[in-house]
This record gives sequence, structure tokens and C-alpha cells, in this order.
Amino acid sequence: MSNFSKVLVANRGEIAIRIIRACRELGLHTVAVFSEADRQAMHVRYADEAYPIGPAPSKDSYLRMDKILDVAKKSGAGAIHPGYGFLAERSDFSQACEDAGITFIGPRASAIAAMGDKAVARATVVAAGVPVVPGTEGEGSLSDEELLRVAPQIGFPLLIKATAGGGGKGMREVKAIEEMPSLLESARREAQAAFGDGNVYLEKLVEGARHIEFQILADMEGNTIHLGERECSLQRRHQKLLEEAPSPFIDDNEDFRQRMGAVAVKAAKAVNYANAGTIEFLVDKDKNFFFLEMNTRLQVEHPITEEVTGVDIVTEQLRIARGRQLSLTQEQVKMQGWAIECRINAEDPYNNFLPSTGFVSHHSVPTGPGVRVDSGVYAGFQISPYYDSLISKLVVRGDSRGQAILRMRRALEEYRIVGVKTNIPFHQRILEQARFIAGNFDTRFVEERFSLEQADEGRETHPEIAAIVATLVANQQAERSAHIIARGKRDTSNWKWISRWERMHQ
Amino acid sequence: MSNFSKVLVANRGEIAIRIIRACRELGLHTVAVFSEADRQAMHVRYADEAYPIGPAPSKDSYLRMDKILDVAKKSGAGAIHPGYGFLAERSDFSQACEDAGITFIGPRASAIAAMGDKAVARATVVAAGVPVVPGTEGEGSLSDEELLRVAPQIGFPLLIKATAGGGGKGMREVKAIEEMPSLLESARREAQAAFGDGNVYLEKLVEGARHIEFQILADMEGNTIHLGERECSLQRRHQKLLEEAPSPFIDDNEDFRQRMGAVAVKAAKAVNYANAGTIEFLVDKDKNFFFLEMNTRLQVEHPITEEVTGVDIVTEQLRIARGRQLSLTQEQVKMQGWAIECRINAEDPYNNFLPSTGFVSHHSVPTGPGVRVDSGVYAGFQISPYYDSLISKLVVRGDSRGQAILRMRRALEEYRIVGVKTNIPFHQRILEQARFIAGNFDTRFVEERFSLEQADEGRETHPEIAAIVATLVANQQAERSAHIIARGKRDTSNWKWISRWERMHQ
Amino acid sequence: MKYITTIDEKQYEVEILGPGQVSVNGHVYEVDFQSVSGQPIYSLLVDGQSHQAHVDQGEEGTLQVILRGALYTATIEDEREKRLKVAGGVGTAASGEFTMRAPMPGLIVKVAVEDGAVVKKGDVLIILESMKMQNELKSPRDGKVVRIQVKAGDSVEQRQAMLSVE
Amino acid sequence: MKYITTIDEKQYEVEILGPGQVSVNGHVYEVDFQSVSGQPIYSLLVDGQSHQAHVDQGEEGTLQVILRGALYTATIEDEREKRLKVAGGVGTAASGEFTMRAPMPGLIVKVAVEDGAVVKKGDVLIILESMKMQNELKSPRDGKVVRIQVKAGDSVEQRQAMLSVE
Repeated sequence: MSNFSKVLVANRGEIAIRIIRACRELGLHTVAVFSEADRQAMHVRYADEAYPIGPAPSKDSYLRMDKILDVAKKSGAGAIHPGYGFLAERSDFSQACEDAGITFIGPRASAIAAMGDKAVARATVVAAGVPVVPGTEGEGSLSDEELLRVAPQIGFPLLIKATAGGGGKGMREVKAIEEMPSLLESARREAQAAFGDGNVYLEKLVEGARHIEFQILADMEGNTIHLGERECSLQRRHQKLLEEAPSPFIDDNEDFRQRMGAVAVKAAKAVNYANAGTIEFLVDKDKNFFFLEMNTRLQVEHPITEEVTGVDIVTEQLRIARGRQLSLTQEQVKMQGWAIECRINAEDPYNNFLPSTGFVSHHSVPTGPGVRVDSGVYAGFQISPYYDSLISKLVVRGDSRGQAILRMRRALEEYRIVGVKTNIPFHQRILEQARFIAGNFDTRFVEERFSLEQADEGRETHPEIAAIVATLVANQQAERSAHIIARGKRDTSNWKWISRWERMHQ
Repeated sequence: MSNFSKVLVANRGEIAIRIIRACRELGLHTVAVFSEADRQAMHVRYADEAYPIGPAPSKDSYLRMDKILDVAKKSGAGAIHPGYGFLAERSDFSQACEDAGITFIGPRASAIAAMGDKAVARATVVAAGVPVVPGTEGEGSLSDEELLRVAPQIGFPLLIKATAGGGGKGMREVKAIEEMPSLLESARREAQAAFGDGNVYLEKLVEGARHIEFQILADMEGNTIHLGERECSLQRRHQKLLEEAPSPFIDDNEDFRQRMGAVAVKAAKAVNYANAGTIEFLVDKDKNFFFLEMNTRLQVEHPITEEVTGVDIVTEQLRIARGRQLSLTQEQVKMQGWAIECRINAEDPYNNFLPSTGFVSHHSVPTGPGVRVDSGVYAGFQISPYYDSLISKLVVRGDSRGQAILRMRRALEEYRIVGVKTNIPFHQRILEQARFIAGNFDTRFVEERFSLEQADEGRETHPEIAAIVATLVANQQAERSAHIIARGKRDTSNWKWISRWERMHQ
Repeated sequence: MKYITTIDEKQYEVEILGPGQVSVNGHVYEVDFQSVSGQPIYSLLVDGQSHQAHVDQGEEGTLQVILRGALYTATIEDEREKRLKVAGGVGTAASGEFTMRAPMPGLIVKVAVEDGAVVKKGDVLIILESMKMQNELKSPRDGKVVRIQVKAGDSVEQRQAMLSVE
Repeated sequence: MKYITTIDEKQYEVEILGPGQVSVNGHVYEVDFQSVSGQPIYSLLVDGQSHQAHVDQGEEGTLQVILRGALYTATIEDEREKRLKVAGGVGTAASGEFTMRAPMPGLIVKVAVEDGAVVKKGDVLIILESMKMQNELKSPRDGKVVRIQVKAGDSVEQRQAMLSVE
């Protein structure tokens, strides 16, 4: 709409940096906001300006619309990019920006609202002729009693999903009616905690389903295109872990791709969509596909689409928000090569994927041809418990899926993070699985057919090498402890300290 | 020729890593060699195997053909990749590999020999109808007296160049006959030190010249193509600093590109070339172009060609060495977008570009879309005085030259290396120069029209901010020194030491 | 120096013969062992094979070795069959009482058991929220819950003791 | 605390008013100053503007500030007009004798002058080879060469004194 020259980025972590970079490359000034936990975060340093907005918990900082709008006004930012998460899918925030005369870099409030309530969203797209998974569409605020009554009609297994939700939070799988009451309770509790809204709905569980999504771009004039699909079936507890583009299930079936893409465009148009968004589908093994939901924002996994189409999605978002037409037509969209993204999370794959926090003392990222890292941490950064566990997104591009897999393997082997546990070993195992390599997996693959321990069987292992390393480390530690105790007995001279400090700082 | 499955990489630093990565991505095993100074180098860890080959000085390790061939035999490597520098352009090494039944990943000994002696090279390509810069072709071993006699016929200014040389070593510019004797002496001394060969030749200095080179690929069957040009005019003391592809001087003049490319292919064919190589041209302002030399190896700046053509040159080298045909024809080569490389060197741009050595305590590389870093260092690495000063190659790709420049600017601003001085500020200044942005520069630009001090004039500066930072740092240092002295007076308990050490290692 | 090192229930007799030589179950290897960047990352050349390992402290004085993406848990005992105390072990006793400590800082959503409750291995004891996820912390063994030190709504620090199972 | 800080021959009166407040020539700024990763990299927010600076020790107790690719050499004196000694300054005297030290380790290719030689600013004194380049080290001032301590073929360590000009 407006020709803004300064953008406030209402987010943190890797996505804030992604957006700041795009703005810099367009000559736009950037304004960062940060919580008390994030003064040392990279986005604070990479932006042109940075302002504190409150204590560490999101609700006191990154979710505070009032403070963020204040910073926008104070700094003269003409636009706000919400990233993903936090305020990205809050229609009231989009509206508040508009009311304040600030461009919201995302869809109109009405489109967010229509797609944000999953039940309304389903009703809307059904009216436009888009197929959906059977479930409780209509009202989103059914009581437990009503849900228990309707469940047998949908059939088991089914899913309980948070009406306001996303990212697997507040989601539960129900195999039989008996376990439903307790699962409803925990789903509502988690949804309430995550979104401030405990409403849930039911949805048939499509078995053997693949999660395939289409990237949408739409300008203010209603020109709407898709940038092909992303395969997101590799999930654990409904959290995406590894995505690829194209989908090996679609691969070179261009007709199938265009059919799904056309439906995705239709769904977006049903809510008069503008800016970047994503239509998620469930696809069964017979190539039936069902609308799942629309994410009315930039998606975590957008880089893989960028790598295979050559379209910079954030740059397009900024163009669209400035009222310009899309820079390409549907016919000009070509998927070339293959891209894979591994989400590198601070969590312990050997201990039930528990989140891991701490001081990152070393961060050596893989580089070289065909490797892209979108990261929000650096050596010296403290990973706090307040925000999500995503450390970085490791993205590779290859001419073929095979090349991309080999490239990702070497990149994972090169990646070194010290200070927190990461799920890198999990990705390494996945990439060695015959079923993964064959492209033969669904959304249940990780939970049902994969465990790190099983995966370890049948592989070449190096227990002797591990024994040597462990013994040498233990031996060194024992020697060093003895040495330190011995040294402590001597007086440490002032001058040694100073010269050590000087050496460190020269 | 052979179907080798294990490759010895006879190099170090970023290029060794580049080659190891390519091998890994093809499923080939790798063998690293390392000098005593390089036990901690990344290539030792990234390779599957690694063997010491002697003391730090190159002549005792990386130049020791005998030791390297021994390692190849011992480890069962079927091929050797020489990288660039060291043994890459030694025809006797190519021959020794062949004699030992090991595939040399590069051209045949005869092609290296023909192109390695600059004088012979010129004679060879002249015979094939390729234009050359006027100079002392014929014999390469003219005496000082002979050179002084022939110099006035060539005309001044002229260049003294090392017959065995490359990379600007042993090169001197002569403006008048009077200064020639002393310049001959220093050129011969430098050439002797660098290449073990003090022979030099003379060449007319083309004024206002651009240095533009063409990437060549040729398979064993004689199929020979070019991958378009690289613009390498930005040099300091004949050392390339920043390269781009395509050249802004050629830009979209496809006819000119193909004319030069055809001549480059002709020059390569004149020596029955196989594998990857580069034909360097001087181009004057009237678009006359002259053969300068052929580099019979992988070039430092090869990544920019990869980024705009999508061809992985190292992978092609491995294919060719295995006796396979080129994976594409000349017609399939397309340059798309724009790529720039900045060579990040350990040198002090504010102190006459003196090399800088030391312990890299922090290394935070730029990442994100369109950025590639080929690096050989990491936080914790000691940069020694024994090898060249290249720390890493920062490569960006954009849709247009303008986008690539903006992207490189943001990448340079993000790049943080602590422990050694680097030429990053030099690159930042170059990228702000109006003449550079306009693409209006020749090989003398850096020396004649650019200085960091002048470049600083007229820019927005922040002396007040610098004053604040400097004062706060000095204040903190003063306080800390006082604190350390105070602390030293107390006894440091054993247990504090141990718990600190534990914290560091958990 | 001679050690008995156990990896995944298999024992290895590892003897450090001197700088650059190690024997494993009597087989002698040429070894070049270096830590990288002063970090718990180690570069190991064994008869020319290059390995890179990330070594962390595990529970009960073990070492966790991550090698080519695989985890090996190692227990190292010295030659007199006495367990080697490696620095920084996590404070859970091998037998007897198990103390559940917060694996990361977070907010207690729910304490799912009461003092004195009898629990089985795998029962959920505490739900802890951190990094926007609710994590169910389960009992590693059968036993009786004692000494509950946290309640819903509490913030806990990493490694803070929350309750015990005896 | 009040300082006189000189940048490129211009003086700034910098007063640290307390945490978060600095005045420069009487103008008060809100300042948030933090070092990054324990490195000599600093993040500075000045009235909301975000700056990142790399600060090194310069010669003669100065500090070198690299800010957006530009170098500023700063001399900081405390309020009593006494030069502040910052730690780790390079040992070249401000006036009087200049001692040429090796800027990096390397090999002496040539000592271009003899003891007692009179040299002008810019004259080559020593040729030092390092990182495969021959580097000409020039005299920073006019003077007389004394105390030559190296000869062609010598290896030198970083900062090793090689000769003096007085």
C-alpha cells in the first residue's frame, strides 16, 4: 500500500534475521524489538535500530501489541513484519496496524480471521469447492459432551486439534472413545496455555497420510499463484522436523502438482488472500488430497521453496506490501533441482527430545556449495527456556534428490554446536533410512517406524573408536584435575593474570 | 581414466575442504595430508583419512611429491587432486602420478608443461591463431642484457613476469629503462623464492586493461567447452581481491562473450587440454583482447562461475578424471544472475596490507539466502605464517549485479573474525565506490584510484559513536585491570577452579 | 595406564601405552588425539583413519561419545577395577534413591503424583513447560515418590531437584 | 567518570554519567553497551540506533575502532588530562626512538640498511617474507638506523624487535 522505507520486525531468532537481511538487501531500514532475555541476540545487532519491549516471557514482550506499535511510531517505521509465531496470525494485530496507519506485511485482518479459526476456515473452503478431511466443521466451540457424541460418526482413529492452534500444540490422537475424555482435557489445557484459547475440534485421521503443502503468493490486486509444494510428512509429535521440495510423492507428476496447486490457489482466493501464505493438504496413498489448514504467514520452511524456484519469498512479501504486482506469473514458476531443510533444534534426541538450554560455546556451521544456514545463534549466545527450541535451519540444494541427501549428510557431519544438545544425530539417522531414501514415508514414519536405537542397528558402528576416545578423555580429565589441584596451591601472580587477559584481547 | 573410489587431496585450507566436500557428495573416500602446522586444520578432520607429511614449510611437506605419492600408495588412493598452488601446475607431478598408476585430477603433464612455461605457452597459442600481448615470446631464459636490449622494441610501460609464475609473484612494472635493472633483480629474486625458477620475460603493459578470464572444461575425448567469463580486474599488486561473473564489461553482449569464449576454447585445444582450466585475457577499452596465460588447474575464484552456471566444477573434474564425458554441451551453458566473490585475507588493510597471523578466537560467518562461504578456518584455529593469507572466500549470488552488491555488503557487515586483521573493511569500501558500482574500473583501479583514506572521505561517518565505544572500552579495561589485581591477592581455591572447568565442559 | 571401558555392555581393555599408542584388547593402534578449539570436540587419527567425536558428561559418571551421529555411552574404570570419577557427573545415584532434576529451566505445569504415591517405570511424574513445549517427565523405575519440592506454577532452574523416587 | 577522547585529531569530551547514560560534548545519550561472546566485539545501542564495533589495541595505547567498515583510532585521556594506559599497547615510543618489530612471524629476506644509515620516512628497511609474500617494511620517520638485531635468513617471531630508528 505505502512506500515505506523502514520496517519493524516483530520477532526474534532466525526469522527476524532472515527478514532483516531481506530488508537490507532492498535498502530498507530495520527496527528490531527485543525482550530482556534477548539483548545479546543477533537480530538486535543486525538491525539498524533496536528497542527493548519488556521481560523475557513472550506475553510480556513479543506478544505485546501495544508496546510494539509504540516502538513503530517512535522509530517512524512504516511497516511491521510479524515473522511466524507470536503475533503473525493475530487478526487483531493486523487490524491494529492498519488502524495506526502502519503497513502490516501479511494478509488483511479478515483473511487471518477467516483462516485462523480452523472450523470457519474449513467451512469457507468447502463453500469454494475445496475438499476437506471429515470432521467437526461448523462451530468451533463444541463442548466435550458434543464432541464425544459426534466422534463415532467421524470414526476412529481421529485427531483432537486446537481451534486456534498450529504446530501440533493442543493436538491429540484418539484411537478409541474410552481414551477421549482425558485426551480432551490435556489437549484443551495445552491449547489454553499456548494460544489462550482452549477450544478444540475433531478431524478424521487419514491413515498413511502425507503432509504436503503449497506456497501461495498473492498481490493486492488479487493475482494469486503457487510456488509448488513442500513435503512435510517427516514429523514427530506433529512437529515438522525435515522438509523437502519438491515432494517425492509428486516428483515429476506435473499434472498432479498443478491440480493440487490450482485447488490451493482456489482456497486462498476464497478468503481474498494477499501476501504469502501456505495451504496444507493431507494426501492419501491414492492421491486423494484434503485441505487441512492455511497458515496465513511466512512459513518456517519457506527456504526450500526459494531454493528450487529461485523466488525470494520475503522480498516478494515486501513488494506485495508496497502495493506492487507479483514479480512473476504462474507460468514463470519452475521447480529446478531439489532442496531439503533440517530443523536443528536444541533438544536431546537420546532423551525423549527434551529441550536443552545453555550457553553455546562453539558454533561451527557447515558451508560450501549448495548449503544455506538460516540461524539465530552464535558462539557466545545463551539459549534460554523462554522461546522455541529452533537453533537454525540447515538447507541444502542439489540437482537431484540423491545429491541433496548426500549434501545434507555431509553438512550435518560438519555442523558442530557445543553447549546444548541438538537433534543433529536424529537427522543423520533419518537420512540413512532406506525408506526415507526411497521417498516411502508418511506422517507416522518417525513415530512408528523409526527409533534412534533401531536405526543404529545394522549400521556400521565404531565402538572401539568410541572406547578409545572416551578413555583418552577420561584419562586427560583425571590428569587435569590432579594438575589443577596442584596448581591451586601456588599463588597466582597478578601479572600472569593480566598478561593472559591481554593475550586474549589483542 | 580409472574408476577410483578414494581421492587423496594434496592441499590444505579452503580448497582442500572444497574438494573433500565434493568427494563426499559423490560417495568417494578422501585422504588428507598435513604438515606439522596443520594437525588442527579442518581438512584433517573432514577427510576420512589423514596422514602427516612433514614440517610446516611447504617445501618440506605440501611440495614433497615423494611423500604424497607414498601416502597415496599406502592408503590405496586411486587418484590425487592437487587443488591450486603447491603441486597443481607441476608437470613432473602429473607425470609421476601417471607413472605410479594414480589418476592425476587435472590435465596431462604435456599440457601443464606447454602452458606452464609462459613463453612456450604464448608461442603455442600464437601458432593456433590466438592473439597475445606483445612481449618476449620465444625462449623464456633471456639474460638481463638481452631483456634490456629488447625492452625498447616492446615499449614502455611494460611488465616483467616470472616464466614459471602466477599470482603476481615475481611481477614488476617498468615505466622506463633506467629502473629496469633493479626491478629485474627483485623480480628474479622473488620468482626464485616462490617457484624455484628465476627466469622472467617481458610483456607490453596494456593500459586501461581489464583482466577477464574464461573457465574451460574439457573431457578426455577432446570435448571442450567454456562456462563463460569472470571479471578479475580488481587487483592489488597483481593479486586478485574481488571477482565477479559475468563481467560488467561484457554483461549482456552475448556475441562478444561467445567470440572470446571460442578463442579460449581454441587456446585450450592447442595443448590438447583435458580437465578444468582457465584462459586469462587482457581486454582493452576497444574490446581488443589478448591471451595472457592459461592456469592449468582449478582456480581460486571458480565458485562464482558455479553460482551463475549451476555447474559444479570440482564434480566435473572428478567426472572427467574418471574418463566420462562432460555432463553438458556448450549450448546448455547458461549464465543466470550475478555472483561476486570477496577474498577474505588475513592482512591489515590499514597497514599496507601486511599479513596478519594469530589465533582466531571468534569466527562468525554470514549466512542466509544467496551466501556461500568457502572457508578453511574456524574459531580456535591458529593462522600460521607458513601458507598464504586466504582465510575464506565469501561468495554471493543475486538476480542482478545490483542485488549481488547489496547482498555482499550485508554479508561483509555480518562477517566477524577476531584474532587476526582482515581485509573486510577494504571490500566494504570498494563496494561503496561509485566507479565500482558503475562497473567502470580496470586493473589499476585499486592502486591508482582508490585508497581507504580517500574512500572514507565523503561517506557518512560516526566519530561520536566511535568515541563512545572507545571510551567505554577503555573505562572497562581500566576497571577490570584494577579488579584483576585485587582478585589476584586472594587465594584461588581448588574447588572454584574445578567447578569452572566442569561448567566449561558440560 | 590401563582402563576397562564399557560401551553398550561390552567391555574393552584400553591401555595407554604412551603418546601416540593405545592398545584395545591387546591390539595396538597408532593414535593421534587432539581437542579442537578447547572444546569437548576431539580429533582422533587411528592408524590414519580420521574421526571426530563430541564428548559430553553423561549420567553417573559416564561419558557420552557422539561419533558419526551415533551415541555411545562409556563407563571407564581404572586398572584396579575402581570406577573412575569423571568430573561433573550428574547427581543421580546408580542404585537406591532416584532424584528427578529439571532437565532444563522451565515452569511446572503439573505435579502428577502425590507424596508417597507408588509409581511404575514410565509413569508421568511432572509436566514441565519449556521452550513452548509441555514435557512429560517420567519415572525411570518403579518405586515410591518422596520429597516433592515443587508445585504447579513454580519456575525451576536447570538441575533443580524436584522430587525423588525411592 | 570524564574522559577526553581524540578521534582523528578531533576531541570529544565523553562523560560516563552512570549505567546507560553517556554525554558527548554535553549532549546526553541513552546508551546500552555490551560485549558479545566475551570477544572484543561490542554491541552499542545509542538512542535506539544499533551499532556493532570491533575494538583492537592500537599503537601507543590507542584503541582501534572498526565501525561499519571504517577505522577510527582513538586516544583516551582521563579527566586529569593524564593519558589512560590501556592494557596491551604495542611498545613503540610516541617520540624519540622507533623500534621496528616484526608485524608477523616470518623469514628475513633482506636487511636493506646498515647500522648508522640515515633514512627518510618511507625508505625500505627490511624485507620480510610471510604467507608466501615478500613484505617491504618501511621507516615511519626520518632518522638514523641503530641496533640492527636481525640478518637475512633469520626467522623472527611476531613483535620481535629487528632494528631501531633514532
